Amino acid sequence: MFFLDPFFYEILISGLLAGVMYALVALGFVLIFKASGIFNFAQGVLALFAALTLVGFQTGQIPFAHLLSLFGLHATHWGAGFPTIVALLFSLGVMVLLAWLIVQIVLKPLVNQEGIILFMATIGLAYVLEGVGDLMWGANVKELNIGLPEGPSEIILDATDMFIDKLEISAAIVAIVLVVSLTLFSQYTKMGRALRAVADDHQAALSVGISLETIWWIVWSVSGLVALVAGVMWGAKSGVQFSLSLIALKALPVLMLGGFTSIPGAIVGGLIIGVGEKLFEFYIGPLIGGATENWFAYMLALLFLLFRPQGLFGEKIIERV
Amino acid sequence: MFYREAGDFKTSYQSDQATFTLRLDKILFWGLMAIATFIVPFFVTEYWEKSVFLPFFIYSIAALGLNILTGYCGQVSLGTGGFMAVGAYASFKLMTGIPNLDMFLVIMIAGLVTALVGVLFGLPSLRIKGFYLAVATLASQFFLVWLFNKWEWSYNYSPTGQINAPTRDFLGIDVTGPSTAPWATYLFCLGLLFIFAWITRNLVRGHIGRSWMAIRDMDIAAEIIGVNPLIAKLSAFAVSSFFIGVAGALYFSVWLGAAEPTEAFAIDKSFDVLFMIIIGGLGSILGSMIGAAFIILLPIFFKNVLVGYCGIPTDIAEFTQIIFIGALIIFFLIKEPHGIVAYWRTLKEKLRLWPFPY
Amino acid sequence: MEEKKQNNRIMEVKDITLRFGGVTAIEGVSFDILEGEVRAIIGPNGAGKSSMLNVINGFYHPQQGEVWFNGQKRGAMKPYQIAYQGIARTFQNIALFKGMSTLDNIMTGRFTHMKSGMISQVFWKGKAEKEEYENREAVEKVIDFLEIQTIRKTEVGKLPYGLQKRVELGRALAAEPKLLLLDEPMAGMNVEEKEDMSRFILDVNEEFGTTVALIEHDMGVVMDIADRVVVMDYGKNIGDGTPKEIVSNQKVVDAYLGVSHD
Amino acid sequence: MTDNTAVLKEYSTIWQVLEDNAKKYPNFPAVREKAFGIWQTWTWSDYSKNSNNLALGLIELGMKDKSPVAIVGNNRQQLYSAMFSIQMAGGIPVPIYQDAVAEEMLHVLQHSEAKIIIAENQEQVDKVIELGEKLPNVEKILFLEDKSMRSYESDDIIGIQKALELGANSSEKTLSEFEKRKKDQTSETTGVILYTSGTTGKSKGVVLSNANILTAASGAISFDKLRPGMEIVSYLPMAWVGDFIFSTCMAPLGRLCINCPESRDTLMTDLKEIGPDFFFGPPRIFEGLLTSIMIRIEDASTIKKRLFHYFMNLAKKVGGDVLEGKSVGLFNRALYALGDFIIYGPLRNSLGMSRVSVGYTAGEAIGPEIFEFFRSIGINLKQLYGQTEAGVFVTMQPDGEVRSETVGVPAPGVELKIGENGEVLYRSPSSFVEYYKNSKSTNETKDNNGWVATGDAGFIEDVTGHLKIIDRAKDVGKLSSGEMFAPKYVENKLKFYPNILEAVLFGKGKEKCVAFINIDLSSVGNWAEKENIAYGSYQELAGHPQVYDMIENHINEVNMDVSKDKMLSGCQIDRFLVLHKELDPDDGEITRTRKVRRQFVEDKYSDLVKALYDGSKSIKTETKVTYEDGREGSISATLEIRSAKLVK
Repeated sequence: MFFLDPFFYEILISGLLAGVMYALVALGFVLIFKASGIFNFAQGVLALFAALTLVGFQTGQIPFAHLLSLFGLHATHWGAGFPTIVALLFSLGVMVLLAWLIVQIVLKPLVNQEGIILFMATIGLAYVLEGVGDLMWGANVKELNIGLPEGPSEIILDATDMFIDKLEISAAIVAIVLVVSLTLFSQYTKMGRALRAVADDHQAALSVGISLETIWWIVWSVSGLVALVAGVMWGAKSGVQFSLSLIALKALPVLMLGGFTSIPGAIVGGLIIGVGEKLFEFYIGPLIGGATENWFAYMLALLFLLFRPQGLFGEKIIERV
Repeated sequence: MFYREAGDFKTSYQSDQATFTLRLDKILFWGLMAIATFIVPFFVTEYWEKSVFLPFFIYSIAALGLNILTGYCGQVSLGTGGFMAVGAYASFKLMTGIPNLDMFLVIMIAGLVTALVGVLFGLPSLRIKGFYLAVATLASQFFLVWLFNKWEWSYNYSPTGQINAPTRDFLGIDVTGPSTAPWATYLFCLGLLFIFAWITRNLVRGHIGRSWMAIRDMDIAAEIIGVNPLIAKLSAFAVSSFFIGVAGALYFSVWLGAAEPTEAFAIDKSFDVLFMIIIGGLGSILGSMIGAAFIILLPIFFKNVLVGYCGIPTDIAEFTQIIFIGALIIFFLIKEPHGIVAYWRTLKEKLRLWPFPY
Repeated sequence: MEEKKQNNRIMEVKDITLRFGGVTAIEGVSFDILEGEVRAIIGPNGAGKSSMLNVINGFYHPQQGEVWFNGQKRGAMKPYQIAYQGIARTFQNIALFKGMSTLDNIMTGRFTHMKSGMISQVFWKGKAEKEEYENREAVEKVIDFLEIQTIRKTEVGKLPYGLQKRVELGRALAAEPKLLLLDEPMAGMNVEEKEDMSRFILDVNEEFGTTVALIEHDMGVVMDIADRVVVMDYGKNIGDGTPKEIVSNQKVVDAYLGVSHD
Repeated sequence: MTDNTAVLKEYSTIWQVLEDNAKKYPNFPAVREKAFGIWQTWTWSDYSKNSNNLALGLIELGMKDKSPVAIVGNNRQQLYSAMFSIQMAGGIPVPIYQDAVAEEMLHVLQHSEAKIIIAENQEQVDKVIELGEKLPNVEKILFLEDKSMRSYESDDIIGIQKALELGANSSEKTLSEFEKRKKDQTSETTGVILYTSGTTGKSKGVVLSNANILTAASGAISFDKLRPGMEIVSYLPMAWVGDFIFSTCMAPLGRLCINCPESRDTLMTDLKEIGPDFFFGPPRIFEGLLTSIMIRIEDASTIKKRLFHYFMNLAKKVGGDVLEGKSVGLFNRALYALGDFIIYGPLRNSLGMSRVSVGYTAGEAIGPEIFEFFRSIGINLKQLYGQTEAGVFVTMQPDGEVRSETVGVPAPGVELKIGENGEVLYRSPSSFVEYYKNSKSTNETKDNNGWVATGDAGFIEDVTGHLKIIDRAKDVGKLSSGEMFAPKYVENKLKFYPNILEAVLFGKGKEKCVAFINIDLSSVGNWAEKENIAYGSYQELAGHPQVYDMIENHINEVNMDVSKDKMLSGCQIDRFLVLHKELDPDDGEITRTRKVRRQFVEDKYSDLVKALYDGSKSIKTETKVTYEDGREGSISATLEIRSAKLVK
């Protein structure tokens, strides 16, 4: 029986840990979607951009160095980098600034447009951010180390004979902390409630006394923070490179599964996908050539949608005529 | 300014609903076609063929296909790359499996196969809408690319995993393989583009096209008029995939000659084609072609001007290009959701009214 | 008008109950529509009038009750199948195809009359082409009837409200329906536009013999154009009869003059 | 000059021309009508078939030989066809102005005793029904458009389709009766009775015989060398002699194709679509076109405006000469060709006049600037002088001899002379038979030798032989000083200003001249918008001091101009006011063809005229008006009176 298989638990756990990360990225989507009705396709690139910025600050890279060299400035680095914690704060600052720019340049002119138009606009945004990130910090693969423990966790290895990376555990812990605090924030603070109200009714939100722009800025900043954390975690695991932006695509099926408007849905969906794709790859993958992680999540979500279009936790759509 | 419409009156619905209702437009179009058919082939070089004309014709067909689905029927798809792969692999299997088959038939059958796959992946569109569907189509993109990577039968068990196009002909003239003449492939693809643009026009001017647009604009109202959403959406998926499959087949067999799924049919292709129709013009035949020309010519322009002329390093030029395209998408969505073709229409309207402003 | 009374029932709803979750929108409503009459459904906001139309044209499936059309009991049908049976409608909030011209909108209304296949469409030969021009002729008659020739090729999104309403009526008319459902055809119109619309509705009824069922708030209009009236309140049928009978019905008067429950 | 009576050897009635065309050119387009989105086209054979069927139908319905049948409606294929049908069936068509109110219609119907009325639509039928009792003669009404007519239908009110069916299945008896009636007709048979709009009194029925019509049409065709296949847009009232001659007579005789616009609102679009070869328009149409051109170009971008004005200046200099084929120098010719591509061509196109080879204006004097404008951009616009009694044409301008001050040389077959009192007289084979049932008027107008008095004063230029018209003969009078008073002459000069729609001059037997001015709402309104002048109503705008200033300037200029002519210098305007309402045919102030009813206006506004002469600075007045829906009301206003500069 498979549950006697020790690998099963190892895969289950690593699936769950990965799932937490998916949930984290998905949460960024849900926040923006709930507050502005925008399906932010650029979320992954946002994470890449955040990670690039962090590495840049850490290593004391000069932004746009490559571009500046055209004008005869050949320096690539400042004298020294910033300490990790400072770099983190600076990066967060950049993300907040970026959020403001996005709201002003992209979202404000598109207010009241159909969702699908906004969606396509975020695809455009993803391209811009990718180009700007590359131009600022260079396109080469960078290592990211913020001092989190690495290597197999000896305690678990000793106790259960399972091989689980410490980095994954700490990533999961950070993600869980963030997920919990965001959930609390959006459920129990006045601001959080205001944010949720916006999605339902722009007028109602305005009557709370916060301008729509501010609300958007806040959510985009928060999702910038989520992107930063996600970028750091993934970056630490596999280096900061373009493929990082694709993790966002992984979060999409999570959303379809969990529903675009549900925070618990994002979490549960993330875990299901995390575990599901690992198990599928382990048990079925070898039979059909492997590397099924690329599409498994999508196919699962797709099949699921056929039977429950609103997702696991989404509200039932009643079409008014 | 150039238009002289007085006396250009219509005495039948046939002429009132013709493709070119203005005499000058008609003359212009057929003039251009004559030049493209009878003069350009004598001068076309391999560089122009491979870098400009073939990509333009082939992407135009793909953009027409996506425009049918997205621009006319309102269903956003991000699976174009995957469907192009289906067309490409279907044509590969046909070319290697039935060596005597005429290339035109190969292309058409490849289109049919893709249409079937498209209908299959279009099924979720009945339950989900908007970006839910867009995301769902990503599934086809990833799944199909993975499939052609792993399914050895699809690439005839080639050890490299690559597919190569053998030499095949259209009515006795080689159009694939290493020994083709530029004018042959040029004319072959031009002809196909003409046919597909004409088919698109025929479809969108009749009741099937109107049922697509009705679903796009107001699906509930469409239903009470008698439009079956299942048939409307699936037919759009089928036709769209047919076009994209044809484009994929040409892309691999006539243009590139060789392909490998993770590179040639990656998700960027889906975005490229989507950008073509956004920038060119959603729901417009001319827009599809303008968009294709734009996205094809832009890198050439960047390469020649920024790299060749200004001496900017290739990577910086590439990044600038990415930013430019992204910014352009945002610009068009904000300023002119109907794309370049809307500017063209405005210009034409101005010329018609010249010298008056209204 | 008298002769209409002897006409067949074109539509009959029997004991319809419709619930959304816990909310009951319609409760045990029955009434009939006679062939060739103008039938009005009136009632305060939220009385379930629009839901009733949605039941008739198949958007909502009632939990209980029967719908009879042309003397036959109707099974579970999709709205588009019902369109083929000869029921057309307009909406309270205009539901035109915004990206299409007036002509194309009304041409789309002919959908049930167009049957050419995909192949014929692709090559625009034979049936597809012939059918297109034949239907254009029918559509032009509608355009002429509604006096909207000058906006024939204008995108409907750019038209003023009153004209959009007219185009929507045109789209429904183009289907040559046996039963035409109009959901507040005069909402938001000025007096002149209302007069025009009333005239069109009466003309449709008289010249094409189309049966009309409409929801309307303006009692004046209802009195003028309706042959018989159903009054609904809180999802129930509280009165049914000629306009004269209705205005003297105490229950109806109470519902209208009593506290409105918007 | 060709002999325009030669046509009578070939045909004796106008419907024979139609039948001949149907036989010789059955598949050529004859008449189009914009309906259901496209130009529905009838060939000559369709046209003839329809006319024959309707003729038979009319006989079936009891139409008597030689009886008048009324036709009322907009320009429609069926109505044109009905003209022929009535003639074929031995009757006399009596077209009626379609915008006539019921009372105006009453006179014509009573006077002509028409028993059958062919009406376009419900609107017209309603008018006839409204008259009800007063028309005991009317037996049948045929209508063209079914819309809203369902409840009207009876044995006496029937759709034209039914009449056509009756005709198609007519009995042997009817057929032989039809043949007999056709055979009985000669060129002396009455072809039509046209009721003049009449500036004074009740309108008179002008009887034109087939010979009149055929000679007039044949003369005009040869005069301007019209070719078969040319297109005309028929948009002027069918009851007007011009449209009758152009669309019903010249069209079959010259095998021109006539085109009926969809409605009045779509006229400009329809005109543009057709792009006619031959175009007739009264001066107000051209004024309207020019005003709309100027207004639209004002809103254009600077570059376009500059281009426009640059090339318009060039056109002013050389355009007329280019049109007449005179030499203007190679440079100017090249420049004009460029202008033709950039400005003139597009202008002509936007007016729908790209293909116009002959354009005519008549009815009123046209402003020289307007006239020259259209000629300078390459439209061969000419003037003609005519009247109903003449079968339109009295004089016409030949190509190459076009000037705005004169109205041309005698039309083919016309003899011209000036009477003792300065009145213009003519004689021609096309001049009318008589006024219907009104021998008194006939004798007043036409003498025993066939000379017809036009009622207009004018003279023939010595060198060129061109006729020049001054004014209505009876309006030309004397001031108390004995100087000549020609109001129309001055009014026309005023009306050439786009801001002035109408002007009425008084002064007969008085010491000085005074004037009423009507502003042109579209032009002045546009100007007001540019100047940021707010106004709530026509009345408010008309009374605005700045508007008064502007009008005063115009009047001063006209005074200057008038003073140059010794004979007429007494006609300068001393004092004027701007009327608070537009002169309106519904109020009887002007005719349907927009001619001022001078006496009526003078009586109606006698208080204003008095105030103009007694030196008061302003006057309070109350005026009765008729609204579009027929209701009556009154408006009151206080009008300012101003003095203009007189030139000694």
